[in-house]
Amino acid sequence: MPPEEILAIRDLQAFYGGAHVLHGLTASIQSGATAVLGRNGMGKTTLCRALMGITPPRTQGSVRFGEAELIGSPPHRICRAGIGYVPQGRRLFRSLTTDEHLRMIDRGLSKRGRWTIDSVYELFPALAERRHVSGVLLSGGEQQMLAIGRALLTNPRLLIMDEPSEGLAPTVVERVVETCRTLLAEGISLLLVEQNLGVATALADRILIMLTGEVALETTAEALLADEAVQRRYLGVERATAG
Amino acid sequence: MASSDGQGNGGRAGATPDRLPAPFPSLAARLVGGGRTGTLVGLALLAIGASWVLYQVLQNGLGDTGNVPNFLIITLNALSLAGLFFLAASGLTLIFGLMKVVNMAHGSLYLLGGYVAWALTTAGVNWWLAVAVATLSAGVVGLLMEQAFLRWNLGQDLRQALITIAVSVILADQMLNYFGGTAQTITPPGELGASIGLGVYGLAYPTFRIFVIGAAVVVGGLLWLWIQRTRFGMIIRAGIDDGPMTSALGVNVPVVFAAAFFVGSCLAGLGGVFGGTVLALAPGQDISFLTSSIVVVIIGGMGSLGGTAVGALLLAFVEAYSQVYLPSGYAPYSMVVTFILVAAVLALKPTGLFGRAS
Amino acid sequence: MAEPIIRLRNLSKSFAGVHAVQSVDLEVAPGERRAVLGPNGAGKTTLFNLIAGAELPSGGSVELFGRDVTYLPAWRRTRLGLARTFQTSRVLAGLSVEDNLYLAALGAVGGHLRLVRNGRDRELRERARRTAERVALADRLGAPARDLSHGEQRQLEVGLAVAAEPRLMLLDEPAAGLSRAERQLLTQLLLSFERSLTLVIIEHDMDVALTVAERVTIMHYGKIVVEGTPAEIRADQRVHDIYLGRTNAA
Amino acid sequence: MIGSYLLARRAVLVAAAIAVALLPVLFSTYVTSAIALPTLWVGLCAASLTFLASYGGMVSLAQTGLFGVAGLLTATLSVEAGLDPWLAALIGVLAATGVGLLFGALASSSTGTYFLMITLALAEISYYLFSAVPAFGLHEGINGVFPPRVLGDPVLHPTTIYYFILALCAAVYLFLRYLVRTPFGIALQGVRDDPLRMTALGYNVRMHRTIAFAIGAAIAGVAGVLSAWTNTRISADSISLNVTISVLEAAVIGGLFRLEGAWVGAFALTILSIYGPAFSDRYATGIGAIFLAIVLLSPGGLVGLAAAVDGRLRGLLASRAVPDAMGPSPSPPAAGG
Repeated sequence: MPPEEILAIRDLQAFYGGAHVLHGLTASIQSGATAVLGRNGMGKTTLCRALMGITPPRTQGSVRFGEAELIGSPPHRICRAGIGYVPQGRRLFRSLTTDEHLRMIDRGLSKRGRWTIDSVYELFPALAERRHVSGVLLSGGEQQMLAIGRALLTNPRLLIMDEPSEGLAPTVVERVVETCRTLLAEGISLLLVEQNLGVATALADRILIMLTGEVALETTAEALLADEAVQRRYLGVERATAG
Repeated sequence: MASSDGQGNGGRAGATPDRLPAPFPSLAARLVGGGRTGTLVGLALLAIGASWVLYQVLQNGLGDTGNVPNFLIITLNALSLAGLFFLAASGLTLIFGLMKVVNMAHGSLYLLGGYVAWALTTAGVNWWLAVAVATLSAGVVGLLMEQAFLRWNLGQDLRQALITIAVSVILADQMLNYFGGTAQTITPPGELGASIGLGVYGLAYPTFRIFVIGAAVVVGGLLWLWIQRTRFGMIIRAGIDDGPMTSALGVNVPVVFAAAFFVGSCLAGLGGVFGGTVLALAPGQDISFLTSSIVVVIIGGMGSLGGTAVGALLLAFVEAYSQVYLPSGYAPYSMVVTFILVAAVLALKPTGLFGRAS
Repeated sequence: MAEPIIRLRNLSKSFAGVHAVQSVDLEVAPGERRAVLGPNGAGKTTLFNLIAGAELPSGGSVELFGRDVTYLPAWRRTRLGLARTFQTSRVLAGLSVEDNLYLAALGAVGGHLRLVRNGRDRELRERARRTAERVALADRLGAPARDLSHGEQRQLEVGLAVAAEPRLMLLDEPAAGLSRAERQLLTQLLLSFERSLTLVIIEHDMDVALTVAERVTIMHYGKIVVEGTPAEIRADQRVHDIYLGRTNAA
Repeated sequence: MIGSYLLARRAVLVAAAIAVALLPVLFSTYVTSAIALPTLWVGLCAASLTFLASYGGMVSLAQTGLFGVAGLLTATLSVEAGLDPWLAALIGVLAATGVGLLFGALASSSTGTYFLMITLALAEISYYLFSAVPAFGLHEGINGVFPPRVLGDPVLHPTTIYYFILALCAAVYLFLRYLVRTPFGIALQGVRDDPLRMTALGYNVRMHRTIAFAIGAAIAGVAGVLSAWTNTRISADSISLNVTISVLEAAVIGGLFRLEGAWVGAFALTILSIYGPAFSDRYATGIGAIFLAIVLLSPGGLVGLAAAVDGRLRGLLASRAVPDAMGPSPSPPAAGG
């Protein structure tokens, strides 16, 4: 399947009160996998929230997802338009069990595509065993599976994942990467926001690097892996300007 | 909100959460060390009160001439009062838990429900039908208020409280107009209007008050099932935990808010029907029940159904027992005991017994 | 070595089962410039909250200026000579810039309940105006803080710490949301502090952090992983791995 | 254009000031005792709420409870115990301040609507306590609570007491205006804006809020004494929640964020409740509707509205004046406007 543009971000501005966090970010996200890399505080999570319609931040500019304009739409419309969200820190509901996290998803959404409660449990058998456990008592890896699972139940065409590897042990990160590969093979596009260079380059060939609210560099996984200086400058403990 | 929420994003998406009560442990909580010691102090206060009541009850023996028969009646009175408090307060706490709105018109909806049922039964409508219509009309008025005024002011909690106060002023005056200033009582249906033998000490007790206790238990149980077992209940709990994330999963949160506001208002109306049957309907009852509901949730903790039940029981028992069992001559000071109850909770656990810091 | 300004012993904090800070031992010497770095969720802000008294620790102890302050309320620690800034600007929105800085100066010296103005207030106002000059807000003295731009609010946020004339200053991401020019101004300000002041800074902008700091502490998953000079830190493979996400073992 | 507007504006203000200063001379005894006196003491009680709300961020519904403590004690002590009215009043106000300290200590860890709820609960508990305890005699009310003889009869000869209360209101107003510029007052505004930041700056936030609450209680207590004196009686109705809501209405209608709004709102409310019934039995609905409209449309209340209209008018007139701006520049805004 040849890549096509799935998300067209044009001059996206985001503000928290008076703080201007995204400074006219423009990017074209193709179907398949794209990774956004950058250090903390560069606006990556703000980008996810802005795309998902969550306020704050306040946003301006344009984000087109197929026919739909996302800026100005509330999150539930954006979700219904076909975008799934796996937030940073998982954000499970502390009053809901594993099973309830899945059952609360609207039937209309879970019936519109391939993903059903059963198929999510098939994908993550570990969750099925713990279906009556409160979501917040799951292990870190299980929590991540649940966060992915409930997003899948909305049957998205594009999945926005904000630091899915954060706080997970290496073997678990490996499983998350495998899961993402499965989803890509199913035809779901991924927008992966990461600090983990390994995860990002393992999944995505197209890489965007963010620096203070803008895309500072568009590159490929291969090129980034080959250039240690760029890695340190944008991602590591190194000054970005003085060199 | 989750601590991971938008961390480290420049600007204001901070990791420093806005938790006012937590960083400022109350003086009393610090004196007794809060936590477990606070619980012990609370339990000790309760134990002292309970032993005093027991002593009063048992000092003249268990016989017919002793204090036990009276005690049983007072206890049933306390239970039916707790039932009323619970019915009135559960709607308030549901609305607050989800929307962070303190509905100061809650007492007006209570009174409205009562008056509608009174008007209907007086006109000869079947009592059960009148209950249903009264409950729904309180719900509809609450929903209209939410849609007309509150929806636009989400997050401005003080403004919302003032709006609901204004609405309660208007409703109170309109009810005075339509239903007059004299106290009215709803006549219970024939099957509930009599008294029922208790089978001990030859005591009888109004059937309707027993019915109120039962109704509170049933309504509480249904609410619990609704919140714990249905998809809508799951969405409500999710919305309380993390509204934006719930929305990002395709849930139209404003619609959920409206539905919850409707249900909460219905509960106020239902409470009014029972209150109007057991007690009376009169101008001022709106404020009185608003205050009771608020005291219940201050004690039990905002947004917790179990806390509301415990708060209703504590308040009703303290009110009923202190009027009878305070040393002779001190009965008029029974409100002091209520004050001590509220003050102790505020000093030891400002968020209420089962409340959690947001 | 002189008595450390900050000494943390086996300090821990957990929220609902999440160990935000785990068994941290840390010493900061008088006059030091220390940066605390690490990825998101490393526990840096929680560490600040524990030092400043905004949170009570689950275990361990906090000593400031040679005194155990583990259970001392935040406002008392300020009176000992501690000042902090917040990651999100917390300026007093309804008060003027001058009043903001005046309150910061007054807070550190006491007399908060005074119902008369006296000579001391003149000194404190003078100090407030001097501080405003240092943080480039001298021409905004009368403006309510809510009317300031984001950058100016960040300057005022730092000013609130400066005006208290503390012995120890904790800065939590002071450069967050600032433009490049504003970041340079901030760096200059931080470099201008006298040595009687000890500085601990959390900052993701390496241009700011590595210019100011003499020693760097790297946190990861609530623990201190490495401590050293900026050059040592840059050369440390573990740090490189953490920042590129190559080690995830908690 | 703008010059004549400013002149007219100043004329209105001066006329209002003269009307207030010479009210007993210019108007009938009825106007003085039935409109002016209630306006002054309701305004004073509302001012205690406005002070707490605008400078302390605490919207309290306990003000009438505290008002009741002072009014009741004064009435009981002077009527039943035959105490000198001044001494009775002093004890009443001190008691209200003490209860205010207690209430403030209990409520000061909460903010926003939770604070509103807690103060409502405390006020209602005090109300029921006062109504139930026979010693307070609230059930039938305490009659014959006359002010000190030197102030005269509040109904038949209200001139002296009018000036006394007017002076008291002016003193409280000036005191509060002064207070908010003292170290205590500025810090209180800091606490209003961000308690956590103030803690980090070295302030004991709870104590600050508690003391401010006690100051508000003292002012409400004075209003309570004045209410008992001017009505020559106090009863359960004087301290019920209806009165609490009236005071809140006065504060909000006048403008919850400006001290002078308290008296403006009290005046509007007094006029509405005296002349409203002549137009409609449902004047309370009208007051509720005005209250609702103010909350929804003009959070600054009447005073805020007037200031906005004034600003708009001046802007409009000034921009019209631009063509002949060669002449003398418009005079600066009237002092005290």
